[in-house]
Amino acid sequence: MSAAPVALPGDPTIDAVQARAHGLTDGEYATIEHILDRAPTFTELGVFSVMWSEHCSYKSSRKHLRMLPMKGPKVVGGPGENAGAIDVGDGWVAVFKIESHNHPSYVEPYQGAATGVGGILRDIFTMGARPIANMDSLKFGSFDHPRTRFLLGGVVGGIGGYGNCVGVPTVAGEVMFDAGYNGNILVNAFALGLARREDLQSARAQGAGNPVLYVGSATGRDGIHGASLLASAEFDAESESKRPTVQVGDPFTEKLLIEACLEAIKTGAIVAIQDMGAAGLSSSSSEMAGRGGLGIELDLGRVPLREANLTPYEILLSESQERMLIVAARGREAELAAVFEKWDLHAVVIGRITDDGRWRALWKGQVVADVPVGAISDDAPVYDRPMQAPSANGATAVHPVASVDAPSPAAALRAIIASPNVASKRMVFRQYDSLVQGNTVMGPGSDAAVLRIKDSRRGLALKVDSNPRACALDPYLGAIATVCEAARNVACAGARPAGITNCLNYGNPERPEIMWQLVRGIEGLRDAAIAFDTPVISGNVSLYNETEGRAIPPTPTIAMVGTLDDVARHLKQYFKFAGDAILIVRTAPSSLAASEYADLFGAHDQKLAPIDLARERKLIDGLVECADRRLIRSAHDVSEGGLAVALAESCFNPGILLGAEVSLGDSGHSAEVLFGEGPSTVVISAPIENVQVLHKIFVPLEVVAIGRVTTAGRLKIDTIIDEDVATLQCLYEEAIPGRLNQS
Amino acid sequence: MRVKVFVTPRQGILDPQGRAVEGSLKSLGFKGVGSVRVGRYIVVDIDTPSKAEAATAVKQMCDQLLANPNIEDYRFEVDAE
Amino acid sequence: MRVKVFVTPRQGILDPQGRAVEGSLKSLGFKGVGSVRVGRYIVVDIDTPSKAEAATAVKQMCDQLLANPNIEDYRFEVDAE
Amino acid sequence: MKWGVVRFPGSLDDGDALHALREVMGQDAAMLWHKDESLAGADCVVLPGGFSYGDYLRCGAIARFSPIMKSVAQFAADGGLVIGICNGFQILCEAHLLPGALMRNRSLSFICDFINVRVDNAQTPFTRAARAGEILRLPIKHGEGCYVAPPEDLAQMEERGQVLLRYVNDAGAETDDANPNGSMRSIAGVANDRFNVFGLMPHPEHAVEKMLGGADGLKIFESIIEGAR
Ligand SMILES: Nc1ncnc2c1ncn2[C@@H]1O[C@H](COP(=O)(O)OP(=O)(O)O)[C@@H](O)[C@H]1O
Ligand SMILES: [Mg+2]
Repeated sequence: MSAAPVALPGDPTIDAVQARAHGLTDGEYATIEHILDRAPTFTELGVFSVMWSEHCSYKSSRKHLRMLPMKGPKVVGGPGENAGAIDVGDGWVAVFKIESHNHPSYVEPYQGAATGVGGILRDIFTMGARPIANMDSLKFGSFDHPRTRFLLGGVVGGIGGYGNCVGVPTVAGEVMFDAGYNGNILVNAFALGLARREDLQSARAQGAGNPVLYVGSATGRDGIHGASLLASAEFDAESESKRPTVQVGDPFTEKLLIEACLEAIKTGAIVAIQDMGAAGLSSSSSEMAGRGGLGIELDLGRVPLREANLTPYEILLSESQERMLIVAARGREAELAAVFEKWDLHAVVIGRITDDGRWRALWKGQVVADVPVGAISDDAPVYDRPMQAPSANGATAVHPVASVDAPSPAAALRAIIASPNVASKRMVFRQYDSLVQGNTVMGPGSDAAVLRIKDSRRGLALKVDSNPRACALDPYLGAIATVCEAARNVACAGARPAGITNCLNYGNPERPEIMWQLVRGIEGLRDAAIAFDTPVISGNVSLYNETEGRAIPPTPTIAMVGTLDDVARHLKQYFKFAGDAILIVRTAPSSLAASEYADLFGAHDQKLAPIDLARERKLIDGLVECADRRLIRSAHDVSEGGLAVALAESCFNPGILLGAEVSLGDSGHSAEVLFGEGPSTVVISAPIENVQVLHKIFVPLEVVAIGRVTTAGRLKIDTIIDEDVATLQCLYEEAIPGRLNQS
Repeated sequence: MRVKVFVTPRQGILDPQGRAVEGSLKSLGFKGVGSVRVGRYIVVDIDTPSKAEAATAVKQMCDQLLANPNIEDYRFEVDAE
Repeated sequence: MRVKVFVTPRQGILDPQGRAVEGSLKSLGFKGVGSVRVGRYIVVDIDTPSKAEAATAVKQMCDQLLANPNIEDYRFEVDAE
Repeated sequence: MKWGVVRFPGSLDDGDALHALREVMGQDAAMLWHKDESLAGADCVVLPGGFSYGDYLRCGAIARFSPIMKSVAQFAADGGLVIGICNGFQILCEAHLLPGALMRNRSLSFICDFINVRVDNAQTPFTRAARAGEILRLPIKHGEGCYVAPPEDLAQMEERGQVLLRYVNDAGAETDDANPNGSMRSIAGVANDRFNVFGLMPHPEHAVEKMLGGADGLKIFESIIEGAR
């Protein structure tokens, strides 16, 4: 059958103007007319508009994402599916992905962040993997910006509210405050799941005649045009008015969905399964059919509705949460229905797979949409947008120059350790259940989180990082530095970096300098990922992060997952035994560029030093070997705040009060050495007798024995710093709560 | 004055809590139960000369703090006490 | 019928939410704010022949589910619709 | 002895309780489904942590009406051992199998952390493996763990020794700082007046393996096992 679809009573007339109102360019609209060889119906136009939106089609980034290394000996599944997977041994695969929910979280912080967590979790269990860990990467405006407190409270509340209630521990993350995000915060949510290799699910429809099942919450008007308008247009007063019905998350239903879907998968009656994320029913149905090179027919009248009188247009575009679409093996519907009923969920047959390659929607017996599947799922336009490096070596950030009277090292240390970007984020992660499921060997607080894999000796380490300051100075080197930090954090836990997922947060790609930032960022990610043999198995691109024409700093967020063959050999960042030697391992002398010190006190040095990826790789390999051979007792990566802060943090062992006595030599008293943040430095502690072999392991890197762990409970650096560890820890812990309480 | 504020999930916005209570009431065997909405009931004692002033104050309180304009509606009653 | 149920923290039982709201209202600069109590507002649509029957049903709902007798008081209004 | 761990919709730590009992302690433990009425011959029933029914309305208020709770109530009336952890504690209070109620934390925010509790009555089936006054380091993770009860009830509970666990500092003292959620009299765990039903906010099942941060939780389960011998 292919009667031209009918217009519905009340449908507006469709033309280029209407298309523009839907965010489609005249060129895109012409293409649609060409594909269909007629004007689309209002319903079809709606579907094209969301499916061809930046958010769903990646039309600005797709061409460039192809350069990322996505394959590798340990990669399973991967491109095409919802997320890739990494073989972590003993028949287990890890599925992980990170996704942005920036704009929704700015509009409605609690629900925006909560539904961000819900969405990424569905991406994981739709693959047949049980979600076992979450991470969150958060960027807010400057701490004193009037909206920051409200947004921080709402976002953290939402992430905890959802994650805690579905029973997935939030084990790591990051928080940064920077004026660059005053009008456009970033909320990137990461989830990781484990599956037996043979249980991995596909989102590729098969078998014409197979029924299509709808499971989960009923459909309401939630977030209609959320994807296309919110995530694909700059955020301004106008889009405020277009604000869709806010999506409200229902973590309880999500928990039922997780259990029911994983149980349903075990029956073997599921052919393909996909969550209804952005562009809801439209994307899930067309993508599953598209992957299978088949067609699909939906009877919208059968879709469970939350309110009466939704139109086909609304049903297809709704982004109501906690919904899944399943292609079942014909004749086994009842079997599946029974599983869902057990969990008080209802599986409803709303359509079937066809072999005619059409994506067709019926409403009251009439065809209201009928387009080639590929047209919406694959053939969205791909743009090669012009790019242009801004003048002045690409620096988009203006940093103050060195302040006239730089503070004493001790004063600088106290100031930096108490600045919100460096200080403890306990106030945040204390609100997250980091223990549920009983795998958390190391939760929030050390460089990376460490999870054990039950019924095996193996473990995973994970951390998410970003470095917008460095990316603002140089989007290419900044992206490399970010990957290096993520890898370092994981290696400091003793794990071998195994795979990457990334979220690329940038401004308006229609501006050549932003497009340039994006592409340079992807190139940096590519080069670093290749250097570490860490394929990029999944990711997400968030563009148009701008307010009133001001773009956020380029922010590629990198989540690294590493593996431990023996989780008992993991490392934490804390010194353990008085008398141990303290060493630093360095790939290059550190600089103040893009440092917290520069932000607080200014610095001349505003050019990132080049990064030698071979040496970075050596540092990672060395750390992993040290952990594996049990040669060192702690390892801590030097990041925000520099070496002095890293030394202090290494003293903050929750179990025992320790100190450090360090000598850096006269050359080591410069702000560069004490507070510089890049390139890579790691602080390790080890039994004296192991120091010699450590030097060998890290050749050709610079390894310097700088001191001893002491019982004194003081941090001493030559004669320039002599601070009480407990006092420093108090500054570190109280900074954020303190500043939040003083109103 | 005593002001009573009634905050309810906006029409069309998902109310998981209401749905849960609805389900529970039904399974408890209550007949004829239709939709259930769960909101907040906030009682504010405020010392103002006139009802009118109390009303203006409370409206501001609701817009700024007591209700979430994205997902909730509110109404209030001022009764002198 | 539409029944409105008002659940409030029992007098003497601490109401951290109420105190928090009270604090924020004051720090927002609202004058004359006294004590604030935060409770639940539950709207139940119920199909019963008479108001009286609705009332009996709702009383049971409150005793069994909607309120916790240890810490909460409730009252309700039935308005025909 | 046989253990039964009840799984409600929204239970989260059910699997962790089962893991602790079976894998770590080698016990004979089974998962029980909330829609069933059978307790499968369990000698001790565990109501696990989590967000049963999303904690909607009030924590535990809806789960309390699950079919299996009838059997649990009967089992308790017959003297059977019941332990409710976190959400399980809330369910037991809502079901009136334990006195008092659990309200929003004083801070109004969810708290996940390791804390100290002091064993104030070591003569019970749930604490006999511990010394009176012994301090256990256990994790808490809840948003509504503030224990409240009418003063007269409290007085009576204290008299009868129904308060088994209190939040304390490292020195074993009840202080405001050491009370994470504002619970009356720093109460972290209480038993009924027959001492066969016990509810606590901390998670002993999450403190049974050194590698995961401590093993003090074993004391609670060992007590129950000891009593059964
Ligand atoms: N939003 C968050 N959620 C969970 N954990 C967080 C969050 N922010 C920071 N943390 C934790 O606090 C510690 C310090 O974070 P961060 O400064 O980003 O570490 P690093 O500098 O090593 O990357 C880490 O253990 C991290 O996981
Ligand atoms: Mg680090």
